[in-house]
Amino acid sequence: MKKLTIAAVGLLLGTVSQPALAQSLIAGFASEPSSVDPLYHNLGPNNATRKHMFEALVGEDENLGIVPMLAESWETSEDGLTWTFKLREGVKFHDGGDFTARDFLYTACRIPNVPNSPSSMTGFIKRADTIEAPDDMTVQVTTPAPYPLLLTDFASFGVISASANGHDGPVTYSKDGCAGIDSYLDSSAYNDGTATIGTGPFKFVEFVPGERVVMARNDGYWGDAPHWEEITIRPITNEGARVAALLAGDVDVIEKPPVQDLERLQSDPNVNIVQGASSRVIYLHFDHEGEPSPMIEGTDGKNPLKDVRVRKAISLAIDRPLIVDRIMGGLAVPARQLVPDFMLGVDPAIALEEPNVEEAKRLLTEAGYPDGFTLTIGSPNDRYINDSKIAQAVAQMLTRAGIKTDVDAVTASVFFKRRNNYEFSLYLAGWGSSGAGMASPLRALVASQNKEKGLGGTNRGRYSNAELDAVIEEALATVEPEAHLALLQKANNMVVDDVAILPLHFEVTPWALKAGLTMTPRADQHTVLTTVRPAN
Amino acid sequence: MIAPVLSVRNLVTEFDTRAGTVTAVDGVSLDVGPGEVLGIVGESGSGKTITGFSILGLIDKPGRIAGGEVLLNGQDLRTLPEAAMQKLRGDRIAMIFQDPMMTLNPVLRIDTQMVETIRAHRDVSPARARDMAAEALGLVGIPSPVERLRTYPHEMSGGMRQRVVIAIALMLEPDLIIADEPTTALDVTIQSQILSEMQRLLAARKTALIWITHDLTVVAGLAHRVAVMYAGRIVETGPVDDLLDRPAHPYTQGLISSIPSSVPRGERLVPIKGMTPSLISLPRGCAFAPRCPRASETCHNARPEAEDISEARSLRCFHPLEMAQ
Amino acid sequence: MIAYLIRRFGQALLVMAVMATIVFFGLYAVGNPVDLLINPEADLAEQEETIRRLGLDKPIHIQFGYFLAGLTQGDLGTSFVHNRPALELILSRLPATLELAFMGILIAVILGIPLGMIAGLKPDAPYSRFIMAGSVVGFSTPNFWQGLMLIMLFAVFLGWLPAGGRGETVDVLGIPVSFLTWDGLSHLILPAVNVAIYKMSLVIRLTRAGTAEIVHQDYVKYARARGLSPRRVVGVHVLKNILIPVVTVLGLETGNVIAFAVVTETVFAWPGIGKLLIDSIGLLDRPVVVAYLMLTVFLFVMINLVVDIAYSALDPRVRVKRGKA
Amino acid sequence: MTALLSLRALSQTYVSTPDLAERMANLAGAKYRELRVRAVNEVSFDVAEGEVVGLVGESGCGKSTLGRMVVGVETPSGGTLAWRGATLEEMTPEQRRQWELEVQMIFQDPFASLNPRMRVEQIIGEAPVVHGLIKRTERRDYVAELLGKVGLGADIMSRYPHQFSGGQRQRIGIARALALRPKLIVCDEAISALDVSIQAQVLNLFEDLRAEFGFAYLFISHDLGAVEHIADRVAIMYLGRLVEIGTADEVFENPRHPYTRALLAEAPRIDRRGQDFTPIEGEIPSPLDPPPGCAFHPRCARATQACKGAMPELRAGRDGRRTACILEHGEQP
Amino acid sequence: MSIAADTPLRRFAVDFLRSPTAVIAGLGLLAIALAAIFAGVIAPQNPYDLAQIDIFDGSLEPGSEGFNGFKYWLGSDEQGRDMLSAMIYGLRISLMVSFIAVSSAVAIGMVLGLLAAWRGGTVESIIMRAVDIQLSFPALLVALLLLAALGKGVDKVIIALILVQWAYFARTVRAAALVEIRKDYVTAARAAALPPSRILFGHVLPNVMPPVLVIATVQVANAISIEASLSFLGVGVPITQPSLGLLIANGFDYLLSGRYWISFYPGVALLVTLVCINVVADHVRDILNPRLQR
Repeated sequence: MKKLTIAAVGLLLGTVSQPALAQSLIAGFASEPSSVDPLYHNLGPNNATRKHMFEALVGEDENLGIVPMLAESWETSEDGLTWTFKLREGVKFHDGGDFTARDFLYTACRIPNVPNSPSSMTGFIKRADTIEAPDDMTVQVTTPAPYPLLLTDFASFGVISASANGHDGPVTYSKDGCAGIDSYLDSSAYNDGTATIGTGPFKFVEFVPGERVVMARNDGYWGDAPHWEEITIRPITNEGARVAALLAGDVDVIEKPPVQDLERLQSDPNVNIVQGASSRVIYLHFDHEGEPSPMIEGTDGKNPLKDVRVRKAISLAIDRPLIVDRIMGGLAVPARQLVPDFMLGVDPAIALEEPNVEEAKRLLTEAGYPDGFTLTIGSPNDRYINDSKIAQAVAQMLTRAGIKTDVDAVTASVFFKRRNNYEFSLYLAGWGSSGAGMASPLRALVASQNKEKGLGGTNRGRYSNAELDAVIEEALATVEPEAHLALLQKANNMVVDDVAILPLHFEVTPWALKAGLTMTPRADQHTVLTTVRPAN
Repeated sequence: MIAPVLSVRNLVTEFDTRAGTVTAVDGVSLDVGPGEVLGIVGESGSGKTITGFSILGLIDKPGRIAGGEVLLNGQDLRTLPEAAMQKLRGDRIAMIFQDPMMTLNPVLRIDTQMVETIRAHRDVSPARARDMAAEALGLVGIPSPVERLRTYPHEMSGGMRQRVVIAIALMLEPDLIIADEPTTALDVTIQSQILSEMQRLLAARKTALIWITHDLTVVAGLAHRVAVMYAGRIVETGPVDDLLDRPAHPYTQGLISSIPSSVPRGERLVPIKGMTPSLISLPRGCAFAPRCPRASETCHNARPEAEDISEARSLRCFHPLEMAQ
Repeated sequence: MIAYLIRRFGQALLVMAVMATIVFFGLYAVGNPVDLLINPEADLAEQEETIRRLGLDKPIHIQFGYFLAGLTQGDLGTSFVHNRPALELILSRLPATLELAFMGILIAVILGIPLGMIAGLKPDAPYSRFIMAGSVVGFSTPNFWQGLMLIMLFAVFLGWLPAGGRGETVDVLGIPVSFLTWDGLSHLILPAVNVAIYKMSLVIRLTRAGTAEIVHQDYVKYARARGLSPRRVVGVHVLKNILIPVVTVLGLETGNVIAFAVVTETVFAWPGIGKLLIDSIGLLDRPVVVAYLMLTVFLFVMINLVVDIAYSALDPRVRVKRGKA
Repeated sequence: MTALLSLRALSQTYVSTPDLAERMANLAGAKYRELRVRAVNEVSFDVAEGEVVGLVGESGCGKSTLGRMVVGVETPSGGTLAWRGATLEEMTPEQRRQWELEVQMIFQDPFASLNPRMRVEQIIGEAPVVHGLIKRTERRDYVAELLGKVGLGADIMSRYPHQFSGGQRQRIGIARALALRPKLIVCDEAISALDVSIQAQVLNLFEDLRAEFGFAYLFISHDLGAVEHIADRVAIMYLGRLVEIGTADEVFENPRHPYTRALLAEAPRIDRRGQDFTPIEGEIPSPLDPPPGCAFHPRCARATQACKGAMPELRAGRDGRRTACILEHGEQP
Repeated sequence: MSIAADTPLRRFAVDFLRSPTAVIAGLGLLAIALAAIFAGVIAPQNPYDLAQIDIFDGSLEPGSEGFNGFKYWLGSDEQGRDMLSAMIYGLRISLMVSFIAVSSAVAIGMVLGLLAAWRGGTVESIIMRAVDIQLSFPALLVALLLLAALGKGVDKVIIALILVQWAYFARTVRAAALVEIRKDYVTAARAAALPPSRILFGHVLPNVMPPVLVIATVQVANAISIEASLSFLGVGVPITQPSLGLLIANGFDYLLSGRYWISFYPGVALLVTLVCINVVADHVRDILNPRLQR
């Protein structure tokens, strides 16, 4: 143990004594941020890029647990309606300005008002009734009802500098628009760097769309100084090209190397693979409403998927470990619940199912389909890791159980359009849960569609179970952690028992780095280069 | 007798085709003296054009000159290396092609094509070469030659183009000009103009001219001597008046009597029967035998050799027509 | 010439109008971009809010009306995804694509024309057959497969050149170019070769066919008959005529390269407009797609114009038809 | 008796008007204008049954266009064309069909005039079957008979055109024309692409067929010798107009129009040796931009000021011959 | 007169057989076409029948035996599809798509091209403007947009290919027909007062066909290539009925992983097919080009 420490110290000294070596890092991203404006577009690559330059009030660790960030501590009132955040002292923006509560308020003001935002952050602040700053270092938030997911929401957007956005006076936040602020900067002001002023470990240098985002070390960072003097993010959308770029030495780290290459990359001495479980679940969603259902034939117009026995049969017919092994190259974790084990709301008592084709056939016969029926699975072919291949494997397995299955795999744009028009009887999609844990998929995927309550937004199988809805709504209004957890588990059990939705597996996110480098994988699949460092 | 400018002896040119070797020019011998105009007359496929190209050494694969001599002022061109031949072409021997539309390079201006020819053979400045070119154009009766130099071939009429080609041929004062059907594509009135220019210029320069044509009537008015070709061979040669008035070879006779103006109006023409043979499958004996009214057994089995039948005439025939005198 | 320009631009406007309309409505039919843009966790209210903000809640013909209104002011719309004017977005990517296209064409021409001429002049030589076999293969294999093989060979196995991306750029007249630095050039070579292989095969085939045909033209034989050196005959008389079809086809191909760069840019992660288009189609970013198409048509027309001008510089015969007044 | 064919002021004018773009360019100051080519300009003459009319002129004079109008391949833009006394406008469908079938054509290029993808039997026999002159079952015999008439064996019926020489092809083309039992055959340079020795054969064939069937020929040619040989009457065209027409004897022996004279003087003949060519000067003007007055005046040695002024009319002189030259007319009493 | 040459077809055959390269390519093409047509008989497995393939046999190397004894001569893909069978079936899809597309495009282009050449005037202007518009746009882009709008499917790929190719044929046919219509044999047919439809389809069409056929052959190769590119870009045929292009694109993911066979063999098959077609087309073009004949 002592030896190891010495080695570590030696390495540290070595790094310090040779600052010129390997101080810049180039990363190959699978997709490009549409802007470096942290509030413009709630999109994976944007949020990942944002994390280098802009920090949120509270942070999420690699397993999406909530940790202090710009707020050092926080507390909830007795009734669960008021949250008080104590801000960190001495935090400075890249332009040297002090970070105060005013900046958070300004951020909240701009969120609903980002010009032309294709997908805004509004959802993360709309539960807050008021946001106030009793003093420079305190933020106080009230909600109309108890809301346990506020921290997760506040972890989801970066705080921008009011001054850098051209606002110098005090800020008063109001839901209906902040008094005294007439206009907000367009995201182009961020793309050219004028307003790209955050508190994060890296400062903005340049953004060339389609080519690169370059950032430099923020020497005045309040936390641990980052290892790299300069980092560059290059979008390389093609998987093969991304791997090739790493092998050719053009980049130091790539995200999402194709799973089929991992075996070879792992045996390559010049490459180091890091992988981590993610919160993204790949699931099949049933058509719970259509009668007849659009892509089912041979049932005389009946929708067999409304019968829980058929749904159970389908679940039993699918050999999840085999898919993980053959299609995902081992890079996935078979799933029966909607979030992985390390997240909030999982019931450890629910075990993985043993595939059983005989039992599946029996259930089908019992449900009145001894000869099965014909079914087509809808799937995107460029959205999730091996999405259409998984769908094909499922089709193969269902065919063996007696349900003749075909696959209709199309490009994501077409797929989502058709899915949203309810054109599929059974479709494959993915869901990446936020730090909220089980609450995230529950309210989006299986709660009945309800625009007013903001529920069932992605429930395109139109599953509707009033009993379940009640439990979910209660959970979402329970701030007390244990009670919140119990309710989540209860809802979770109901979903599993009714086979409301059919989780297949959780993606495991791989990263490939140059030998000698390592990084911390994150469950939200974001590539945060701050965590890349020399391995020892 | 004055030494001939060009003397061809037993020239043989062959082509390799799918069906075997074809002898396009078969033992051709001819002489042209200075200032003399020799008309080579023959129908399509008779080998008259190939003879012209063979003299210049411009036979491309799959053809080759298989034998014979081509003596220009006594020097055998067939023994010359290609580089020397190249110097000679366009300088000592010039050629005029049949179709003035196709002869000049369509994408190059007249001056480019004239100047490059001069500078390929004479060490003169481009400006001097241009002057020479303009002078040559004036000589062949092209109005405002200096402006004409700047035009492209397609901007001229067919007659004008042929004049340009003639100017290029005459420009370097060659010993010999080979003209291959140069007026066939032209209208009668234009043909007449060109023929008149040629007569005028040649007489002044003592240049020898070989005029290749299918049209006996043109030869009648222009040539001093005539050689009649049939299936790759010269079947009869002689001075123009003598030969046309008293043809000895049945083929020559047939050609003459095929011309509508050769008989009075209302009288029937006496054509040659049958059709021109294919070079691929020539008869064993005299190539004309199958069409010949006078052919005998001998004609079908043996090839007649060229014989001098008088001081100025030679003939390949076993059964020549009686010549009055 | 003026009428010609008017005709050309009239046609361009027509194509642009037709294309823009079809694509505008076509992409509307494909799907709702909001489904892709919005974070899946957003609830229904938020989705509707975004739809409203992007103006997608209005009936399609009203949206089209806005688009047309914008068009009259030179506004092609704003990207849904990037929140930048679509035209500006495309123009920022255009230099990379143009650089790639022109580098590719340059390689194709510099290598293709000589190789094609060699193969055309000596069609039966072993090296000619080798060139032609190579061009058939280059012509036959799909672009993406070639790109892949290039990466495998030169970037992965040999490690000589980078596998993708654009290297260092230098601003020339405000336009970033990459061929001026070694880093930039090394990134450019593979994708440019990828673009070039197909074009080069095409150029070789065209040149060979042209050469084989042109060497049999009368004017080439005539040039030889004038005693011009083989170098001049091939280098001027043949080459200039070959350039006519080659320039025509290459002009069309330049447009195609810009379009086909989609594939090359995908394989090599080259940050050009092709990749932008694929991404934009994927994300249904309609303003960008429509603007891209309109710009491409415009580019096509401009390229065709340049080609036509080059064409008439090469082929004077074309000028007559155009110049009629 | 009525002439078989009679042409009155027959004209063919090709007009190309500026298109939209060119008209727009004109607004911007360009000068695109209407282009007008008067390929055939008010030509009038008759062809009687059994008569051979030779039509002579240099390239571009409009003689082929005239021929194409006579067979109905082109529609005249002016004047009248009458067949057996009925003009195109007056013709009943039956008369029209009669005209279409009774006028046939023989072409210059024996290579392009036969469809390379048809057998001889079909080339010759298609039209008579389509028009119901014979039954499909009779085709073989009919074609065999026609082949015999043009001096070819019936055994070639199943061959394709590429297997024949130029002379043989021309005979097949003649048989094709015969198949519709025509009354008038338009021969457009029908012998000029043939070898000299074959030309004579074909000329003889024309005469034999005429003797057998009583055809009339419109014999279009630039070859004065052939026309002199075969024609009863001769018409000379220059730049779209008829300049002289008369019997062959008259025209060849005593040409009146200066152009006719020049043509005759300059045509090479076998009996003219060592000829000193004295050509007329200049080239044929562009039909797009014909000279004012008599189109021939720029090249005419005898031209006067008056020639530039007005287009001379084709007027009958003595002995029924017509000449378009004011000098000729002036000489007359 | 050439020897033993009787009909134009026979003459063509004689000329064709003179080139060993072309004969080999022609035979190769024939073999490929037969394999594609009789895929159901030849292929050891029906790769479209999900009950026949087993994910247990996924990603096997060439020559491996599956767990029920099936021999995978060219290996299997990740779904356990026999690559050899998939290739044969993929070839069938590729050839079928391109053949149907090109023959439809030929039919459409031919009718419109003949119409334009014969009628002239406004009809010609309208048709040729449409052709210009179509041709002023790169084929791949048109197909890409169209497929983005229509979605996937063999039928849709065919529609896209027809759309990008008809104009090409219309232009070629019109140009060739204009040349033919000016020829004397057409004038003779008109002088003989044959009905226009008979002249157009009986006389002009057969003479316009040779250049069209050459282009059609090249366009078949082109269509295969475009289809492959479209599939590579993810908008081609559906994944459960992979064409050669889709197989390559699918294998592209595995190329760097050492499982080369998933992409390599379909790539070779595609290459061989396209080279054969192009070699045959080249040779046919040379035979039909009168200017190259000696």
